[in-house]
Amino acid sequence: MVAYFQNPLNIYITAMAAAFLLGLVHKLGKMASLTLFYGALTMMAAVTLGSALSLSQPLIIQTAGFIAPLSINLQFGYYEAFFTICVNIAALLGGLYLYDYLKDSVLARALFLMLVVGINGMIMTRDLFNLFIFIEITSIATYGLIGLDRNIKALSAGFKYILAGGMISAFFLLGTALTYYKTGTLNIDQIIAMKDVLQDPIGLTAITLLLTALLIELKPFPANGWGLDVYQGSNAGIAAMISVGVSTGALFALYKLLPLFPAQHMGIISGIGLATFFFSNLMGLKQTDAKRMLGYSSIGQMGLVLLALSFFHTAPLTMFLGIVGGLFLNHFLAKAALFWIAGIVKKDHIKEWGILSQSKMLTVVFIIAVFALIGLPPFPGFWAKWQFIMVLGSGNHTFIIAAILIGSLFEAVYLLRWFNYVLAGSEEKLACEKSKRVPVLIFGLITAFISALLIKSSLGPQSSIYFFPIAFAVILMFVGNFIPTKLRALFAISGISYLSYYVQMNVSGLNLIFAQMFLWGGMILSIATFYKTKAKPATYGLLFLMLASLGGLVLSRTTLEFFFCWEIMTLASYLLVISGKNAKKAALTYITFSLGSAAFLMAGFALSNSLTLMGLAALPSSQATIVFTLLALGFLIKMGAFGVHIWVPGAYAEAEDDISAFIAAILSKAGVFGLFVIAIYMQSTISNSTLAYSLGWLGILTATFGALMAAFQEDIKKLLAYSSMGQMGYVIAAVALMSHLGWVTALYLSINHILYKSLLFLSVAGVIYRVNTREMYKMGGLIKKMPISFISAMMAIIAMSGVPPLTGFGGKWLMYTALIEKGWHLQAALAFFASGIAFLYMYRLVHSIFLGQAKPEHKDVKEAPLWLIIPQVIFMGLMMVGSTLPRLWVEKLSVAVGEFMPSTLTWSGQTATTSLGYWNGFMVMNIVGVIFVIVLIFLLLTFQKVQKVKQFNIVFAGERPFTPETTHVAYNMYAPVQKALGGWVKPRATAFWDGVTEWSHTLSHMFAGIYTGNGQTYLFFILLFFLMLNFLIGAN
Amino acid sequence: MGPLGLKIIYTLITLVICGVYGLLLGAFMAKTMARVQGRIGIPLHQPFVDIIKNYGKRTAISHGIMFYLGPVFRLTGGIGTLVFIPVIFGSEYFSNFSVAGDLLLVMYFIFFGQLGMALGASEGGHPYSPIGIARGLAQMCAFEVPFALAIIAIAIQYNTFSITEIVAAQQGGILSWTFFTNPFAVVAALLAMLGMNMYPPFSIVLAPQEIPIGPPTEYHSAYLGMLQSNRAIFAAAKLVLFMNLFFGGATNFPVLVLKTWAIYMCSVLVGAAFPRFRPEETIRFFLRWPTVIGIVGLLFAKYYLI
Amino acid sequence: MGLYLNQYPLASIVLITGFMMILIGLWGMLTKTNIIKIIISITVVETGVNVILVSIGYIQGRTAPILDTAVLQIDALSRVVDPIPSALVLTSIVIGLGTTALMLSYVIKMYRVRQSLNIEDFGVLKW
Amino acid sequence: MIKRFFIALSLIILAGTFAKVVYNFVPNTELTNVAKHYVQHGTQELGATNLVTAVVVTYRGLDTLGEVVVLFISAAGVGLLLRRRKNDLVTKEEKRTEPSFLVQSVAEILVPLIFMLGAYIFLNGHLTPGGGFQGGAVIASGTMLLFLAAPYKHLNHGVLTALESISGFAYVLIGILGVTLLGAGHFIDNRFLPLGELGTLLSAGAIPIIYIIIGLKVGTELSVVLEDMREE
Repeated sequence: MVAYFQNPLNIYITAMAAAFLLGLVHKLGKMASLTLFYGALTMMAAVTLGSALSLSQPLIIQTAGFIAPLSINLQFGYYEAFFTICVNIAALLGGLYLYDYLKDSVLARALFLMLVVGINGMIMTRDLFNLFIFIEITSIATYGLIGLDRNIKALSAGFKYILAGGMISAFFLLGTALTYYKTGTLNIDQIIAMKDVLQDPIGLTAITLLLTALLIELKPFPANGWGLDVYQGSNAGIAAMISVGVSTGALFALYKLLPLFPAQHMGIISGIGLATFFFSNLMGLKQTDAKRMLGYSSIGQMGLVLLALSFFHTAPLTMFLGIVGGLFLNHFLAKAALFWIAGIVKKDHIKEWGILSQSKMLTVVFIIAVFALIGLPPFPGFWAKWQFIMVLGSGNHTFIIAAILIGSLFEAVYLLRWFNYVLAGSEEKLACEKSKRVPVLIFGLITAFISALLIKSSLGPQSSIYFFPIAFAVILMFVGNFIPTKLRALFAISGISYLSYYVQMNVSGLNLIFAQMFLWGGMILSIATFYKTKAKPATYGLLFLMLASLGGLVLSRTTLEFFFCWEIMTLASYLLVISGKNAKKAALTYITFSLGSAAFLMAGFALSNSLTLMGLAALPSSQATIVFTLLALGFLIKMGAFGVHIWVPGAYAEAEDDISAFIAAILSKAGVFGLFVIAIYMQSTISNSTLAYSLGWLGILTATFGALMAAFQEDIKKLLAYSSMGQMGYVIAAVALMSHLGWVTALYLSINHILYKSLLFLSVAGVIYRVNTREMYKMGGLIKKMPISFISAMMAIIAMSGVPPLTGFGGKWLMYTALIEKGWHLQAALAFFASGIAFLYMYRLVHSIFLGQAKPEHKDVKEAPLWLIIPQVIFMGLMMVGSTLPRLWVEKLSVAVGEFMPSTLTWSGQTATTSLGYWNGFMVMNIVGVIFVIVLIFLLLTFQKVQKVKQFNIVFAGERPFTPETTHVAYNMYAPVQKALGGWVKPRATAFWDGVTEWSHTLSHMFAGIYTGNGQTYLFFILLFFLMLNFLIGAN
Repeated sequence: MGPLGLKIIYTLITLVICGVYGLLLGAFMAKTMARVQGRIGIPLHQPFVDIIKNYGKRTAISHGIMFYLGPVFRLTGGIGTLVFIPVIFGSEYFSNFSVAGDLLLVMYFIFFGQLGMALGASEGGHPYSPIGIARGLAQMCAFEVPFALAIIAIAIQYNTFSITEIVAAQQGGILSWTFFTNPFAVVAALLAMLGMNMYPPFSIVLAPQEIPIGPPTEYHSAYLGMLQSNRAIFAAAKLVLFMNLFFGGATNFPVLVLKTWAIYMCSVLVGAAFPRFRPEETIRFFLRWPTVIGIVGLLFAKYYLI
Repeated sequence: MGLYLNQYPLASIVLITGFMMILIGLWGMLTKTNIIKIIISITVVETGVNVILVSIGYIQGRTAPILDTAVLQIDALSRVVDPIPSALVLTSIVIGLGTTALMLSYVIKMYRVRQSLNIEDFGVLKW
Repeated sequence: MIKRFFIALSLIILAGTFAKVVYNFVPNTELTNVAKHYVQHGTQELGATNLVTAVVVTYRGLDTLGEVVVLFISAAGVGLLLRRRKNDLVTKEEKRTEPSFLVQSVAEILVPLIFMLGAYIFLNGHLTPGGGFQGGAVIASGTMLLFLAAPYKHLNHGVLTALESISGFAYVLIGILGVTLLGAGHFIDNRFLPLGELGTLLSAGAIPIIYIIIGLKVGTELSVVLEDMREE
């Protein structure tokens, strides 16, 4: 009995016997034949697993009692095992999923079994003609199954498939005939051994024919219109089997025959794979039909796998499975799940997919699948893509890397746009049978499980540092439904505290400073989240995940660890942003730019050929320049630098109010950290380079335009968002200075930014919580209702503006000194201008919200909730200490930077001295304090009694305004400035990116136009595809 | 009475001198303007009378705590600015508390009073206040540009931000003043000063006809007294700063008076001769020629003076 | 090399015929709009391929690989043609039959839905 | 027109490729190594005089099993597409026309003969040209004639299905017998039965049995296909 499970041949025997018997057994009753059917599928999966587990060396299975070239043999090695396990498990679950569909038709069940036989055969057989037969079995079974839906869509799609299949089989058979003619054998191994014989016109034609046939099975661009129609037209369960099963068979068949292909022409295969990946995803952009979109994605993913295959078909097993297997597995798991979900939702247009959100379980699997396809960690695609891109980088395949990354971005855009529609929700009821739900769930779990394994195996000995926080976060997300909000918050905070303890134990210097920024800042801010009486179940898990990933960023030594954490951070923050009420559109922009940023990072790391961050230091300068540019672009996008800032306002504004604080105060520092990392390691190349100089200008421009745009916002959170952009601009410039003082400035500004942006966002969160609007002109006079919030906001703007005696001045002092010391004089002047403009929005913020005339409807507004006040008080306290005793912390920054370059900042007492000037923060604070108190006492003495008056009691030509609240001057406050400078801030960047979007959609539509829906056109493309391939191969 | 005590006393003396001087200058301005317009104008002691009257008023109303504190911030800002500037070159005691920080501190401390005042005035709830403040801020960011360029030009020229050292570098004859070594920067700075002083043509902030006296509309009695005191001290502080940066500083009070008076005349003369700009015109004005001149000054310092 | 038509006429003629059939079939597949004609064209192509397969197995002047009284085991090696292509053709024909049957069933159903046999009427899915 | 032009152009290019093949084609003068083995040892090893049969049934037996599967799933596909289902609307009754007397009487004579010929072909597959597929096809042509003669008579689906089902299963079973009796690597080996005397009907091990099964399966399957198509 054990032997049964260890012989792969039994997969065929079981399936065929069952399929043949079905007709007879069906006479005994439906139950009997269903049992036979599912029993057979189970046994097949079991045999595959059993055979794979007992595999000690590749197994050759002879038939008919003769050795290979005489008879047909099968092979079951590690590669075959991997792919057959996938296929047979998918078949079992796919069969279960199709229960409804198959239960009424015994013929359909037989077809399904034979389909699986066909795929297994395509994978295992080592005989060329036998391969042809298995291809035919697979195709014919698929034609039959598609025909089960007898509507016009399925019929016309199926017919186009048959036409294409007819052409494919003619090509393949002709190829087989010519191969036999040249080699005198049909055994693939022998043919490969004799492949030199095939290097003549007939042989090459034979190879071309065979490859065309197999490639067409993989639906390459542009000869794939029929494939798209099949995905769209056929039943979702069948489409899933085609996408993950039939394609697998074709892929493996191709893999087997690839050695025949002249090695010097392997680039053709790569090119086909790449073009397919790129164009499918481009065309997917314009797609609105869910299944066709999945079709585009399927085709694209297989293109990527094909590309990887062309590179790694001769690679050792681990590498092959790591890259080709990983990419395949990713596609396999995600695409099956998505097609199945599509079958449950039963909506063609993605706009109607809101209905899915009624099932949490399905939505979660949907998210997992989408993220896996996009290539976010920890899903299998991430690791495979990383390795792949790294290998491409070491081979300097810049063009391929670019195409892959851009294509992936397209895919991400259309998948996430779809996700947005899912989140939109719907009134309609979602009907879902258990038989359909279970396979989806199992695939979700398998994906999660494999991802967990991959974290463990890919990150090496350090993996538990990354694994446990993720596990903790996931658990926190899932228990979210069952335990109260406050308890979850408590768990999250204790998790963060432990993490902060752990991280701080393990890092030092600059990394320690960043760790403290991320984790302490995060911890204090987390207190604020208590103010919500009810948070979404996943919020705290994601929050923890985001902070943990930032901690991981600080800990990471290798580029992979860094990138992993970076992507986890992107993922967590995206989900946090999108949980805002109207955040869907903004979140899409945010994630698109974030993924763009990640793409730059990936390209940068790939071209650096370095596995460790430390290795970046060893790059020759020409390479370092390119690598630095790419990486810096990645970080700049995340910091919202000028030109790539358009995601900033949306993401900040539309996230939930307490989350915005995290994004602005903490998350934006990730970019700073990244910039620091590369600046440190590539210091020697970058110092005094044009690159640093340009970066400096970019920073200053970011500061200027950020400030200017902030001044014109009516939306309070958008104002703060642009303000953050502007402030990050200074930091960019400061890092770009590449001097001791510059870096101290950057750190100082970052820490200060955490302090005042936290204050502002929390204060504003309280205000929004109380008045339920973000439009500033709808507020006013809230100082009397929310005094602490006002003080917090006021202190924040003083600290932000740089007015002494609070912390802001130190930053300005350091910055101007550093800029001038470096000789960046014009930049310094522009920075002056920028910080002048900053006053505009800062005044506007405080005035419009807290001062001026109050609105009658706000007369009962109370102070912000205590939970929001507590962190504000903490931050205010920190700010006061930091302002009074700057040496306490600035010296630490100076020392940390001093590790990399000689210090130019000296201290005597509380006086800091540079080559240009000096500053004694302690003294300034005291002098100002004393003068303030004296003047105040004078005023108090002058007035014995001050009469408090009502709000509207103002000097207004002796009259009281009719509707006093309208006298609150807040709307379009800086009209004159807009008149004078508005031209500077026309939304050019937005227009540019809109243009990019528009153009890619137009292109998408244009290319998709080749899919006319006419089967003959598709056939013609197949013919042209062959001619092209023939031309390319024959060209030499 | 340690050195600190002595320093405080000298600082107080400075304050009184500058306060009186500032008030006199204000009166002088008013009188000049009146004469230009064919009126007799106020007597020179009028501001003193006003300020005493305002302080003497007993009744006061308050719109709230920030309203109350606004003038306090304002006066603190004015006094503080003066305190951080070394007034008399070479005098240990009249250098006040300039050891606390350099030119950048002074430049940024100027905003302290303005910001506090703006917030206080806003709480008054009068619509003219925010309108005035908005205009003031807009104007400020415009004139900051040539001013900043001039300051940076100085920093390049003297390679320091320390005011004392800047003055020291200008000793040794009239030709070593910045005014003569880098006239472009000085012109830019003087143009910026016109905006700073808010006399015509840059008086839209206070615009008596449209938004009677602008931001301080709601302030009265002792509040107004404090604002007036500040105006005097602050005006003096700015003039001293300009003198120090561009005109070689002063080694004693007569020289100080002479030089600052001369600087002040620029504003007065221009103010008497020109009509008012609208806010957007102001912005455009400062971002054009003064900025160009400032950039020339900066480049001149960068490539010629060093 | 050159054409071997003179020396070995039969195999080459059959081979050329096979290729011609493929081309003719393809022309039909790509230009005829009537679905039935397209299916016929496909079978022409398939037949062409089979013909080629046969021609490859053929050796001039030999006979079928059946070892009975006509061909004895001893001289079989020089008397019979290659049995493998024959076996392959057999299989290929059966597969062609299956595909054609399925195609025709599709056509029957498609005709029921649209009352048309023009392939251009079945482009419901596109782009 | 432009479309046709491009199609013609690409076919001409394709013809060029083919021409290259033809130009380089040297007809075989020798058997390939594998074929040599079959010719030299086929009869001894498998006991079949028809070497094509030896190749089809045993040497490349897996192909043939696949072929049977192909036919099976084609028939299933046809059935799936054409057979009425529960919720299908019964369209219309066409008016009946009886076939001519000539057809009816010829059919009466010919059908049994055709069936017999079919059986003969698959029974002698290992000795003479022919075999299971050919025999099955001949049987199906008999069925076709039957349909022409009696268009409104329905075949018994149940019996056909059972026959088809059993023969398919039997084929797999015989394949397994090879493994169980002769050991691993002997799937679809005909030699678990004695090879018998070369050239007689009961020789060549299990080949006749396999061909009987195939013949039955193909015959029934094709008949079912015809039936399905006729009913539609």
